[in-house]
Amino acid sequence: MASISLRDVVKRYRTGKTELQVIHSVNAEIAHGEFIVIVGPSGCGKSTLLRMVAGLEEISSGEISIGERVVNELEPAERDIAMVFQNYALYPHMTVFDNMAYGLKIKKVPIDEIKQRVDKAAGILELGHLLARKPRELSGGQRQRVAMGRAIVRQPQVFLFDEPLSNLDAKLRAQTRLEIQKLHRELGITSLFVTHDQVEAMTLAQRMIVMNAGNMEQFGTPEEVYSRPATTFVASFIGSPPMNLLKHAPGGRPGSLLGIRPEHLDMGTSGWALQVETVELLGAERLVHARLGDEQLIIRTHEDQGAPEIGSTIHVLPREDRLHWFDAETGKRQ
Amino acid sequence: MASISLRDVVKRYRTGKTELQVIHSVNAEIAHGEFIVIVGPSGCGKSTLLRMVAGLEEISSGEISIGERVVNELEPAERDIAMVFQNYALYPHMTVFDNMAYGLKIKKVPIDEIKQRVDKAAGILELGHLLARKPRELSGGQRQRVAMGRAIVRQPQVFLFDEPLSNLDAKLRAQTRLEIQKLHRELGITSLFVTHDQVEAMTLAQRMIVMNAGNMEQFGTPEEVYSRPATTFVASFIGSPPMNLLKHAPGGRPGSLLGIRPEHLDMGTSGWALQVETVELLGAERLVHARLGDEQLIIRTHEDQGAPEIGSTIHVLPREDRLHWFDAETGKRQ
Amino acid sequence: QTEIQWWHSMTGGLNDWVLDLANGFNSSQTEYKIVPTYKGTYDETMPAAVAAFRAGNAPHILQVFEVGTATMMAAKGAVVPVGKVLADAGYKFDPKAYIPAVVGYYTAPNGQMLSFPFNSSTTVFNYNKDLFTKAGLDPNQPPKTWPEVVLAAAKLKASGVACPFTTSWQGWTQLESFSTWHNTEFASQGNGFGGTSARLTVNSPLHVRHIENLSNMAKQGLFVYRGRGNKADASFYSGECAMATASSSTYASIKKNAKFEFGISTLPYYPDVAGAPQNTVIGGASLWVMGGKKPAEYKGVAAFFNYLTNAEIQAKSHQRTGYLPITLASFELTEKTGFYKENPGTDVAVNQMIRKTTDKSRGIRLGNFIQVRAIEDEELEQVWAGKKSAKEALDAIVSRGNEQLERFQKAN
Amino acid sequence: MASEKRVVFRSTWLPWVLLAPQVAVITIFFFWPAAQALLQSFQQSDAFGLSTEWVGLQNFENLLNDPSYLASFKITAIFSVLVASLGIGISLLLAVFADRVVKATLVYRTLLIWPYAVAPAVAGVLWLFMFAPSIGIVSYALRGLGFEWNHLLDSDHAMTLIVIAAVWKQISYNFLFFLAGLQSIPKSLIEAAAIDGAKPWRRFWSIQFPLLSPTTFFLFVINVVYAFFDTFAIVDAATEGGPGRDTAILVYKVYYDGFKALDLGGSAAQSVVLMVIVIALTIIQFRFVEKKVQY
Amino acid sequence: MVERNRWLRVLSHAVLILGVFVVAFPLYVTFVASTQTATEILQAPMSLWPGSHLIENYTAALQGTGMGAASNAPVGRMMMISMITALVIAIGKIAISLLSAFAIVYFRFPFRMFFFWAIFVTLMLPVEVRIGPTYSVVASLGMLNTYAGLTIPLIASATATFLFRQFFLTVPDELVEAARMDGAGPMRFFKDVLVPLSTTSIAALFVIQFIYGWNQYLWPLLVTTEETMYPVVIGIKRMISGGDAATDWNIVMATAVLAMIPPALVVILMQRWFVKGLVDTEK
Ligand SMILES: Nc1ncnc2c1ncn2[C@@H]1O[C@H](COP(=O)(O)OP(=O)(O)OP(=O)(O)O)[C@@H](O)[C@H]1O
Ligand SMILES: Nc1ncnc2c1ncn2[C@@H]1O[C@H](COP(=O)(O)OP(=O)(O)OP(=O)(O)O)[C@@H](O)[C@H]1O
Ligand SMILES: O=P(O)(O)OC[C@H](O)CO
Ligand SMILES: [Mg+2]
Ligand SMILES: [Mg+2]
Repeated sequence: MASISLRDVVKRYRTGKTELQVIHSVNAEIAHGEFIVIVGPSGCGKSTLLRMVAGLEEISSGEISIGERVVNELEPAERDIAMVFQNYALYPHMTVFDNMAYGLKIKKVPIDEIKQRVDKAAGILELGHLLARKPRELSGGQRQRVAMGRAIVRQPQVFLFDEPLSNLDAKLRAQTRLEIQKLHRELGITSLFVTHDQVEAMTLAQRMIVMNAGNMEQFGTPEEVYSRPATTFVASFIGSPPMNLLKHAPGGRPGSLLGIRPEHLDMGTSGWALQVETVELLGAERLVHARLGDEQLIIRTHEDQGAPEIGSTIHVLPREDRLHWFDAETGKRQ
Repeated sequence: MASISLRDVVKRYRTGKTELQVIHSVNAEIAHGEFIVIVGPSGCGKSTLLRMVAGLEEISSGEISIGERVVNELEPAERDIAMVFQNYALYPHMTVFDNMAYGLKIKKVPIDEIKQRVDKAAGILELGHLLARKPRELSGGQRQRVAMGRAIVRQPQVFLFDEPLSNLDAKLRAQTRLEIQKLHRELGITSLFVTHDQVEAMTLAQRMIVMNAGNMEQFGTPEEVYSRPATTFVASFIGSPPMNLLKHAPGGRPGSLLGIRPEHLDMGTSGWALQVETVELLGAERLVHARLGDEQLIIRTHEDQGAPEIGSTIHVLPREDRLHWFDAETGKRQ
Repeated sequence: QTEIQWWHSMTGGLNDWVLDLANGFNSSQTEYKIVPTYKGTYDETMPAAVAAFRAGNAPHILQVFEVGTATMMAAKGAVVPVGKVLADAGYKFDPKAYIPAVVGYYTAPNGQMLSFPFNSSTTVFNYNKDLFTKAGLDPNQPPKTWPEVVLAAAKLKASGVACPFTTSWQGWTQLESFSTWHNTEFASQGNGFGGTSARLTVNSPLHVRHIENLSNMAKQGLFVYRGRGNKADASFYSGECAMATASSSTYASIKKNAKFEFGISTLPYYPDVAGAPQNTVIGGASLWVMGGKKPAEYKGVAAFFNYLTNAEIQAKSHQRTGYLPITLASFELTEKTGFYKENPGTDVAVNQMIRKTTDKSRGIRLGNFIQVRAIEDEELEQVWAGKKSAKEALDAIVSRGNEQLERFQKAN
Repeated sequence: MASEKRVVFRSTWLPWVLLAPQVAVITIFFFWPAAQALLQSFQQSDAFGLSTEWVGLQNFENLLNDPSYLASFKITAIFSVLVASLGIGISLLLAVFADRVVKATLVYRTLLIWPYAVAPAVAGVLWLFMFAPSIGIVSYALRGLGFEWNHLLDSDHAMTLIVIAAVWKQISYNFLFFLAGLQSIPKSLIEAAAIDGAKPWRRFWSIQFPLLSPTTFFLFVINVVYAFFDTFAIVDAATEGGPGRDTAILVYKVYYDGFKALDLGGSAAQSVVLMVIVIALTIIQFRFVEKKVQY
Repeated sequence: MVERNRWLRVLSHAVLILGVFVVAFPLYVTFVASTQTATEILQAPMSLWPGSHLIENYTAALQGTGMGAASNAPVGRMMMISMITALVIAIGKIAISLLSAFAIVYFRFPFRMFFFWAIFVTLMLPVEVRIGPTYSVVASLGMLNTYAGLTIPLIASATATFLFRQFFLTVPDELVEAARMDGAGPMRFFKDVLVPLSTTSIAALFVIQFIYGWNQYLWPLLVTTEETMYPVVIGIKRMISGGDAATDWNIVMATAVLAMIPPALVVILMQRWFVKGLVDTEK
């Protein structure tokens, strides 16, 4: 277990003569045992940031420490970390046991202890009966568990996860999410978890880093991020369907954007008058896509409330305490 | 435009000496211009059913008609259908234009008309500026649109879709769903759409076929399927999180299962007493995983309601009008 | 115009020579056209022709090295005796006009000439006069006997020559020609002239003595082995080796490549052997006429051969290539023009061959001779490498070679 | 990847038409002649095929009784193993380092690929030329270093010479395959191993090398076949099987006996033996490749 | 790269440079020898600096006027024969293999696997092993001294068939289905989809087969009985160790360099596709 601190971390790629900065001065202090999720759209630099922590990419400037040590110059093996890759990166020619034991063998851990640690991890992950198989003989979910097992047996100070669930189907993903949570509760190892899926981020994170185009847009608990998004980017990225952002809302301020989440618009008989465009039923709830002037809005209602007719006019009332104001220029919260 | 009818459709695969029946006597009448979604878990036979309609698999017994014609013996090209594949199956070496035009070229449609039809389809799908590109130069969403375009230009009587959205990310998937709906409204072509994603099924379907292990479990509108699931399979497959199915619910009947959806359990001060196990925040709502005796339950609450503490006891009241009863043996609705 | 195919193995300047002959003939008349084709080395041309024959596509004329002679002779249905071709076309064939050792080799017991001697060579002794002078040897007194060769080699070595003596065609020069030169049988049945029941006799005490002698030279660095076939020739051209036994046909190349004065002398011999020196053995190749062709074509072949026997053309060929003159007339013509005086050593080959032959020196004509030659190479290499004694190697040559001879006897 | 297509076209005649050219060529130019060779192996005939005699297994018996033929097996085995293992080893080494070099890979690859274009017949000549005792540049240099090079009489030198020539000719081919194989190993596996604490040397042996094993095996078979058959031109040009018969590999002997010495029956019998070896090798490789395909 | 070890990078370059040196040295010697006179080459040690007879030697080689070259078939002519032969062999092999792989992968018919095996076995039956009978067949078909004789017997290809089969198996089934929906029949699919998709494999095979065709030696030696049909490899061999003439190494080496240029160009210019083809089809 260890804390992690990122201080003015910058990453530039040099391709030929041009230089591309993909991480812009990221600062973050992560405490012992925290579970941090890094979330953001594709290409925003999540993996790059994680790989700098892992030591797989050089740090262009700034400093990363794990525990008390500045690790900038350390080899990945010396950082005392373990990583779970998106495609699992299991060694295809080794059995599940050997995959998990490989790192320990290299460290020259006595074979008895290796056995015992692998068995324990396999027990936690319910892999006991699969130890003699090769990765190609496993299902996607099982492979994912082996990748986690490989990380666990190392008993590292830090866990790094790079979108480890994205190759699983929806059901398995939900289930594995719970397992990861349980695991973290049990082992309490500081973890960095990268995903571009906000649902994943919200459910897993103790605190989350929202990234966009190489910048850290917000760093906070899921509740904070959800209820007080720091920028319009965060506002529209977190929450599904996303927050409605209106330029010309009734009662809007010039130079500002008004944000209101779909579930904070209550249909009624008074309030803003909207034209209904389409209606989607999602099990227990309905999404009403509607138009206010030339702006598009989504309203989330409960299935009980009945579906408005397409083309009809409805009235919605925004909850006053749930309005968000952003600077129209910078996108910053006001 | 045409109706489709499936009469006692059966599919058996012969591998070596063993015979495997993967579709068990499916019957369905699909009207002109309907949008039908076939949904079910992996391996249940959705693709097989669709491919029999397409003419890509032989029909073992039974009859399929499109319009007035029995098509059992017709080649795919003669059935006047178009299909969108899961991996799009675009010809990688042809430009977008050529991909869309290929079928017409083979039919020896005059080049002027081909141009015009492709341009029109490209217009609808906003592909106009991409016509000269090769598929590898397109994003996932664009490829998907090309695959749709290839189907549209054919002006077929029937559209078949085999999980066309599963390779897209969540955001794009939602957006493309809307586009498909719009398209269907505009063109009004009878469509069969296969997916294993129930959200997709619910949002798109006018009527849906729920399949399980080669059997058609239910055929009805999304509302019907959601509010009156015909079997426990449908009950647990449709809706996320799934319906709670309890053997020993307070007030339960012997030999029956009681079904209640997570959103129809209201937290309060009286009712069933549950132990809270974990709580997940999903933006606007919370999922509370709790235990009733030795049965696991999920309750869905609004974020406003505050999070119950893990380990504490809460009380929930099931809504009486939302209880479902199933035969414990057959799983059929009672 | 009737085309006549001629497959040969002549490269370099010799190829030019072949072309000149063909062109000369072609422009001397209009009825026939000789088309010469290079088909690879001797041992590639013959199999190619054999395969072609089996497929019904043999050329009219085929150049076969002396080693293949017995095989060709045995193939009665495959070849037409040259004597017959000439006679049928009305040309007179007079054996007396030819150099005996040459024509004798290609003549059947009944006196009919089987193939046409074309480029006959024999073994000679080349030496580097400059190195001789440097070593304090008289450049005009080349060693005549093997003991003298050893002495000269020792002196050359002492003067810093890395390769005092080498040989090309080791089997041909050190066993075959060596045998006839010493009037000693190489194989029974008159070296195979008497029939296919001939067996090797190269493990005689004289042979053992010679190979032992060479083996000792090799051990002392006086004889340096430079490879099979004519590979060693290059070492002489380059001035690296001071003395070499080689084919007389090296003359043209030495003249072209050598940056030093060189001399040609007779093959060394052992003076204590009765009857030595006798005559050396023939090498090079002759032209065979293949069977199954049209009469008109044979006429053309005969006309071409007749053209080749012309004394002037013969003489020119001889002078140009270092191959032997085939008719006595051409030899005399060459002598008359003073060529031998101007080019000392060029007459050595003729002088070695022109003598009257004995039953033991007429030549060597054995079946499966190609394999026998290969066996000679393989076994002698073992001696030079010090892996076998001379006696062991020669015994092995006899026993392994005889197996080949038996097999040939059986098949024919 | 499946080894069968799920989707196939239906036609009773088209596949035959499609196969016809290939099948015609192999029947006329492979199987018919191979059958002839088989027939010849039971016959003895003179060079010109004028008299042919049925001898049954005589030719095979002769082979078995010929110590030099048996020796040739041993020589072939040594030669093939040397060529295959050195050829594979050296090109693997080069490929591993070329894989590490990010820049200039193209330059190295271009320079290393070049011998592939040289005909074996010419390759033998080139190396002979460089090692020729009198004019060879390499033998001269070796002499300068106090090493007396003599492949004409020293069997080990001769073997070394043909092995060098054969390996040299094959390095490019192996190199390309290895480089391609290395580049198709997912980078994340290497990274995972690095995080697991493996240093480059260890990573190579425990991750890259095992994952290359299909390529290595494939190349091993190809190289053995190459050493078995395609090298006769090299041997012919460089040593002619000498000194003695110490470099006379099987195919050289087939070629020599059948083509130069005109012993058709004996050569055909050797061909048959070689064909059997070939078919065995084919089966082994086929099995392996099929297995790998399902990987 | 995963680690930032500087000396490892230096070592990499060192090993590669050494490798390049060893691999390229014979070719350099060949080139140097082709710029000297025959006599200069014979003077051991030969100079390792290019001599001054480059143009002279190459002209001699090209025109066939050098002492070493055997006369009336100059290298230029032989190169053309080689070029035509190699092209026909490469293209022919690719064409018939594409067709047979297509048949084997995309159809079901009796003896399918038998034919596949039959083709596969030929992979390792080199000409040397059955040269006599093969020659007889060619001769009785009257194909001696023709391009047909030089090429057709070598045109069957197990390697290519196998490679194409492997590649076809990786082509997604959905593409066939899409084509069928579009109304394309088997040959239309073959022509419009399969062949265009196979271009990298085709390119890789073209390199391998072109070189195979170009480097043929024994077969042309047998089936050509006229010098006008000799390919260049024979031209080189014919200059060496024949008869009694000394080898003119300078001309031999010049010819060797000339003979190497076309295949080397093919390899080098197509190497990108070559490597890609090898990776894509996984051998
Ligand atoms: N080696 C490289 N050279 C140049 N640019 C690179 C390199 N690696 C990544 N990038 C760029 O850096 C940016 C961040 O990449 P990164 O992989 O960190 O994104 P990500 O957030 O993980 O995206 P995803 O969700 O798609 O995995 C991207 O724009 C990418 O194109
Ligand atoms: N060619 C075949 N031979 C034998 N069985 C087959 C074949 N094709 C499919 N099946 C079996 O038929 C069943 C139905 O397959 P199908 O592809 O229709 O499922 P699906 O519902 O489309 O599943 P998914 O969501 O995974 O695509 C599966 O159990 C499958 O294993
Ligand atoms: O080099 P040649 O032409 O004199 O021939 C040599 C003899 O054939 C050796 O057997
Ligand atoms: Mg990433
Ligand atoms: Mg499916």
